[in-house]
Amino acid sequence: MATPYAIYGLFPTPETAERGFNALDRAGVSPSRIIVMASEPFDEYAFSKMDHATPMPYIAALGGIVGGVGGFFLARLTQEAYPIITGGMPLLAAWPTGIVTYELTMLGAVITTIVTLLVTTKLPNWKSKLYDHEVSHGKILIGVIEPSSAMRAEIENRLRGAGAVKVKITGGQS
Amino acid sequence: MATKTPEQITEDLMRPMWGLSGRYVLAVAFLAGVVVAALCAFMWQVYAGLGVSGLRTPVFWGFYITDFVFWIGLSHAGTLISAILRLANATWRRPVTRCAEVITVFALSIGATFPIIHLGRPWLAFWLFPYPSERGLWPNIRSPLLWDFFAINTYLISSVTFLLLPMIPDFALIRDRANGWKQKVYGALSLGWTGTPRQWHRLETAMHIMAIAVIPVAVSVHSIVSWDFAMAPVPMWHSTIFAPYFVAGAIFSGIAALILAMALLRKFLHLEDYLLPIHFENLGKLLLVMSLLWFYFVFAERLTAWYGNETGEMPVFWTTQHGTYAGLFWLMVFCNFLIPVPILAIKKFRTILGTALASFTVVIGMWLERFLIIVPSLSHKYLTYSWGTYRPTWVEITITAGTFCAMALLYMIFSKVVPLISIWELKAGLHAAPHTPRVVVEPSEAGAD
Amino acid sequence: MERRDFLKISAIAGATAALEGCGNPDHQLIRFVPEEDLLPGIATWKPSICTQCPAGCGMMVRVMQGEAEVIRKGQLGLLKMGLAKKLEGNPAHPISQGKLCPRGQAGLQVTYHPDRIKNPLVREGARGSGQFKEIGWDDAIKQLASQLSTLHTSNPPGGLAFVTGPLRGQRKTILDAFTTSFQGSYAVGAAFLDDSVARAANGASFGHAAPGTVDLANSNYVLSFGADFLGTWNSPVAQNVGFGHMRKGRPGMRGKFVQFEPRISQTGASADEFVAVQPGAEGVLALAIAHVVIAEKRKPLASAGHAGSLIDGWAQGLPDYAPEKVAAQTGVKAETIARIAREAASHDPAVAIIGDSATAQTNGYFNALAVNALNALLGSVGKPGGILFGAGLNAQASKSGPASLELFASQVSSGAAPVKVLLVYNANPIFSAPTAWGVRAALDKIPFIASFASFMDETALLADLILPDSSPLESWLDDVPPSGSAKFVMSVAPPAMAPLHDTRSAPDVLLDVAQRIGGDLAKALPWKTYDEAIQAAFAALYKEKGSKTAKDADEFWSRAKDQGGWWTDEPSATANGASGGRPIKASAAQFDGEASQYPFHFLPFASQLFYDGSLANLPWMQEAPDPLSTVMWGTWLEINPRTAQKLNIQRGDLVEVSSPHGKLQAPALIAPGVAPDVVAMPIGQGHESYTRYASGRGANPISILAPATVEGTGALAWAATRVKLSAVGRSAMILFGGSLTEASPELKHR
Amino acid sequence: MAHQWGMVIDLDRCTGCEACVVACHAENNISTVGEDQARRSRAKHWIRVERYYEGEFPDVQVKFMPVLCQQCDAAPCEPVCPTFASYHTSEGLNGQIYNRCIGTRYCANACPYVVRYFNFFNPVWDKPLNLQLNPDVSVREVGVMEKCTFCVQRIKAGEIKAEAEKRELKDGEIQPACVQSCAPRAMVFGDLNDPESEVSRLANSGRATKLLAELGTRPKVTYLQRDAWHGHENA
Repeated sequence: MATPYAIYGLFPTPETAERGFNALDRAGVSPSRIIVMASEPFDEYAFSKMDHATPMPYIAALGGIVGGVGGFFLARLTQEAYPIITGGMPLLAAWPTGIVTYELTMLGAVITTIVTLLVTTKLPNWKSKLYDHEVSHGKILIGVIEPSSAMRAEIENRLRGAGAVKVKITGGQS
Repeated sequence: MATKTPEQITEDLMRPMWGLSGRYVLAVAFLAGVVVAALCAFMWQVYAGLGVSGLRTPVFWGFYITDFVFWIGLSHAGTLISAILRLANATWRRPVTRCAEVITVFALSIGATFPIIHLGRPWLAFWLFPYPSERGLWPNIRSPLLWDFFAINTYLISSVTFLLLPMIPDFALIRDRANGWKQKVYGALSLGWTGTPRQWHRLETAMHIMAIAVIPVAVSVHSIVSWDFAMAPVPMWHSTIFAPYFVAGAIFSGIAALILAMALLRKFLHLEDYLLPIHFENLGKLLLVMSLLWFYFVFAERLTAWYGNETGEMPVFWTTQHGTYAGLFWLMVFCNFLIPVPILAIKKFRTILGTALASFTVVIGMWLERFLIIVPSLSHKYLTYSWGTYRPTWVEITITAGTFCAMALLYMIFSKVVPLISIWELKAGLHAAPHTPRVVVEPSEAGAD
Repeated sequence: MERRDFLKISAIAGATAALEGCGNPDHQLIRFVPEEDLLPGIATWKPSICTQCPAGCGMMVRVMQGEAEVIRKGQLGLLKMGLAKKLEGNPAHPISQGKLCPRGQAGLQVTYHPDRIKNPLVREGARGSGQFKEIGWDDAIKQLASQLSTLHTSNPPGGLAFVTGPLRGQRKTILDAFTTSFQGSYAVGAAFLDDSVARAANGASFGHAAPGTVDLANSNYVLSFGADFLGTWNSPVAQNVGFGHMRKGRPGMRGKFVQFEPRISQTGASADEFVAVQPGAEGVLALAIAHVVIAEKRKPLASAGHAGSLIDGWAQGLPDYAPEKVAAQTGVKAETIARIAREAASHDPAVAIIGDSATAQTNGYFNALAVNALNALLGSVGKPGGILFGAGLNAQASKSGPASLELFASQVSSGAAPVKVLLVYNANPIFSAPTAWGVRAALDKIPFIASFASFMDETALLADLILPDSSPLESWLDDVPPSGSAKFVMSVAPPAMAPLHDTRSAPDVLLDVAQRIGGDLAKALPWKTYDEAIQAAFAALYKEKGSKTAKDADEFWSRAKDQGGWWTDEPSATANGASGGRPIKASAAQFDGEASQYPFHFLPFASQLFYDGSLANLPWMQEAPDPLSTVMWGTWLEINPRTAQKLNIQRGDLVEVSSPHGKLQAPALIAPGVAPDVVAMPIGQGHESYTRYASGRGANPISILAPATVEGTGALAWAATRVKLSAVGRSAMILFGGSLTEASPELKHR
Repeated sequence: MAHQWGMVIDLDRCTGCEACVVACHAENNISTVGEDQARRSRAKHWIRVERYYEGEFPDVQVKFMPVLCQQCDAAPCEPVCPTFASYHTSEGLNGQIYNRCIGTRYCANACPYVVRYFNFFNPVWDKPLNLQLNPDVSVREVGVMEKCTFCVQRIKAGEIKAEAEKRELKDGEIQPACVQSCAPRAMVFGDLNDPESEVSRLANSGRATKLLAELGTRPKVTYLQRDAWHGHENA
């Protein structure tokens, strides 16, 4: 897909970015349409508060359990696959089975964490998309996707007003 | 450093990645030379047979397993330390974590090769992997070597991802600065990172979970390495203290390696403004604690053996006290305790140079410790008739030297690929602590409408 | 036959030629038509006789089909043939009783040795240069025959001489025929482990000129004076079997074994009581024991009979040998002597054995007589649990007794014996005689030397013509062992396998030569091949003794072949027929070398693995650790710890051992089992030339021995040399066991 | 009931003659490693005769003790092998499957008796010494651990023979090479599950001890301690 139609401003500092964000908010742009991009996490600013909640820890725990169960059965089945002569002792060696189970539990947790991360952040995504190199030079990008042509001018003004050094319009009709 | 703007930071930290100095090329060439020599030595061993090593009856494990334990131990530098510091949210960690995690990944990869290098028939190493084979036989779960396989496996995967995840934003930075093929490569590596709040939040959560997961994994890894020995009824091996003893030793050598690496990076990559005395100071204190802890473990182990006075164990004990291996033993005590403790305990010695020096001796001492755990016991088993001795050959020495050079080489190459200090984390560290919401006054609003 | 073979071979050669180019060199070799049909993988056991030492153990050879590279009619090729795979004792054989010592089992490697002489050789370069040319058997035998027939026509007394190993059975008959026909002589090649002293003494004491058989199995108390009877002395396998039985074979009864010697031998290691005795004082010690027995009236003085009468002062109850009197001389406490005497006298049957160093002193003959007297006093001669002499053996007492190598050498060198042709068979005199005997010089004076050696040893190097003997497993064998069993034993064995190389059995060659020379010699040796000779001997034996099982001589012969020989119980002879001989006074052992200048007794001993050195060429023997020292692939010098400390010698130091007759170097082994004034060294290493495995390895203690002889016999007194030591450097000694010795701090602190 | 093969070694009979050592080499195709390798203590003797000196001259005592794989019931070498190369057979032997061995040498380290020997190089037999090889026993390649098998090839041959003849194995019918060669009959081999067998009888006799019993490896080789001489009083 081509870059989406969007208007955005590039702000030099988090403070100005914050203003721009609030301005759009006040202009009644629905938060879901507002986009923010920065080269560092500005946890303490309102504009980066969005999308905070995530069930990732629980998913990871679930993955751990899955891995553990897998580990246990791997250990168990491999021992039953070649039943050695244990001289009356149980065929399944408890401690080693425990160790394998443990290691695979942790592995499961780790892997699910990564997968969840990639899935929830829609990474990897190499397709061309809304982005501006200025971001990685310290600018903070605040903008709106698919603004109604009515709002367009106002958004532009508000972004400028908030202190955007540059306002750009990408993709779509212009 | 506070004087630096985010932009400068990015520039500084990326600078090492651009351009090659003659010195750098020379160093790489030398290291690569040694590594190649080691590879040849290994090839020769595979071709001629393990007999070209110094191994013999009854000392069936020597340099190779020493190196194995040493490198696995070293790998505890990074992931464990950085994970602990992350959880503790120690702000001074920010410049340290990545060089630490890099050590982990490389040391672990190097260490993991030794169980294969030391095999009598290395071309069959894959028989250790649990897969449904044409031989209708799965590996023996009872063997500590299998536990090693699983533990190292898990540890390697987690620490590699632990290293890679926080790199993604930095890859994005590089992508936007580089051009040509580099842009393409880093574009790919950055997975199309844009830096939306969602991405930042997920990344941080993921890192948090990883940090929690990786600590017990690291502990388990070195416990299991210690069980390779403790599970065998060999004098002075068959001991319950081994697991914590090894883990402590691992962290000990890990921190030492980290300090050493940082000191070198600081010098050669001119990171004086980022790796500050305070970092060495703090890590130095940590090293001091570990040194004392290490000595405590050695003392406890020796005391129990001496007091127990078992006929089987005493020959091993005495050979390390004033027998064949006494020289090495006391050298080890020097390197791990007598030298580092004063340096690290006295504040005015706890300089960058001082800590680096202490770390250097510790690294040597810890290698010796592993050697002294393995060889004296094997050469003094229960039946005095079959006592033996052990001398390494050029093959083992070359391969061992090769791995040290490989470590340095990988590090140097890596320094050209990735900024060795996490740029975004450093920047994030600049502005005030999180969760203190700011109120931004908006004059323009006042006069609206 | 020739033609058919040829056709087959060429046909197969053609076929394999078609298969060629597969890269496998085997495909370049032609395949011979198998002469025997064997089932692959199925083992057959064939009887044979062990020739690794003179004990004459019967053994079984495990033969299985295999594929060997062999030369047939000068053509190299592959042959499917029966190959010997393992040697074990022959359970039916009275001597080995199903067992075999390490040396015997290594006999396999004689046959398969890579450095065997594979075909006849004639000397090309100067003598000793080692340059030989391969020749065919016909030429080789022609050469020997012509040399001999020219000699035969002129026939000067002593023109022909043999140097051989111990000879028995038909081999002896053949050599005797040669020596009588040529008025020649022969000498024993082995100066070491030569039992002539024991034979002479037993002859004098009991009228049996034989080593005698010790019935350990039924003995209750064993006194051994220096005899390494569990290692190399006499008939070790039989004695080991007996020893085991003495120890634990009889419920509720365990015999005691006391060993008297200056150094704990492998045998001494198994003793219940080891008593250190001064070298050469064994006879005195024996008489001291006898003194106590007599004085305490535990045995009647007279029971010693003639054996006792040979000892001066026996009739008076040996007044000069009271324990107190001899304690100093023997180095044994008086009370120890008395206690042992009482124990021995009160535990019938008790037996005394003497051998090795005790008989290799200048007074060895006296020592032997003394022990014989003690035996007689203890009433153990010819009794179960005592020392036995088979009656049939006297038949084997030689007509022309072998001369000692020393005598031979001196006569040749002085020209007293104008030896023109020397035949060396089963012997390596250069190695096994002291340099001082000048054997080398003597051989140089002999115009023509022919050797039957299988390996290029020091003596074979000097030969003008080498007619390589087939290995024992490839040859017909027979033997009449003089001891090891109370039974009369006559062993026979067909070849266990076909020859690998172009070799021939020496007796066959000699018979062939005899035929070519003709005359009285041909008449005396009417047989075409050696097996005919053996068969003849068995026919004679059948005539003489008859048989319960076999109905005629042929069946007797075939049965004998199948079971490895023929044996029968003999009424074991008691002391008889012995008479004459004047009472002998105790003579102190003489030692060559001034005690002040040469402070140590030098005690060479037969190696458990190399015997007298003739087995040093076998890799199994080289790599097997010596039982006491655990040394492999080398030699060593045993020094008492305190002595070593005094001389500041560490284990592994290279020590120079010098006697008045030469010096050698050997690594020091600090051995707790050797007396402070004695240094001991094993025989076997130190070969200048003896295949890739033995050449140039270690040193040969025999070379520095003094040319002393045992009074009353011509035997070498090999324990009569004194030496001095000096550390000259370090050397690598390979120990299999205890590679950290008691000297290490690890043990100090235990 | 399956056989449990065991051995008894009577140290009162053993004379340290080394016949067992050579017999083992001949039976089991154990290669000689040569002087250089022997110096590096890589000689392979599946059975060795250990020698211990005690005391000072002249009051010296020497003790011989043949040591071979003790075929432990609780063998430390077995669980540590990652590829089941060393494992427990149904007849109680510590089996060693050469083809499975990848040469970790863990088993050899775990073995307290040091009776496992490693092939540091490929074995060589200077031609024609190779003709002495026993076709019933496989030759081990470089990088493989090897050890005493109680001459399993002889055990199997004996069992097959007995089965073919439709009869029970007789006690003492099967003899490993070392036992066969032992002249003083210090070694006895047999079935420990058969209470009547000589080996069972001796293994339960008064002088019976196990080597390093305190390690709890439960060896199937029993040593009968050297006995003392008790004469009778009137001495």
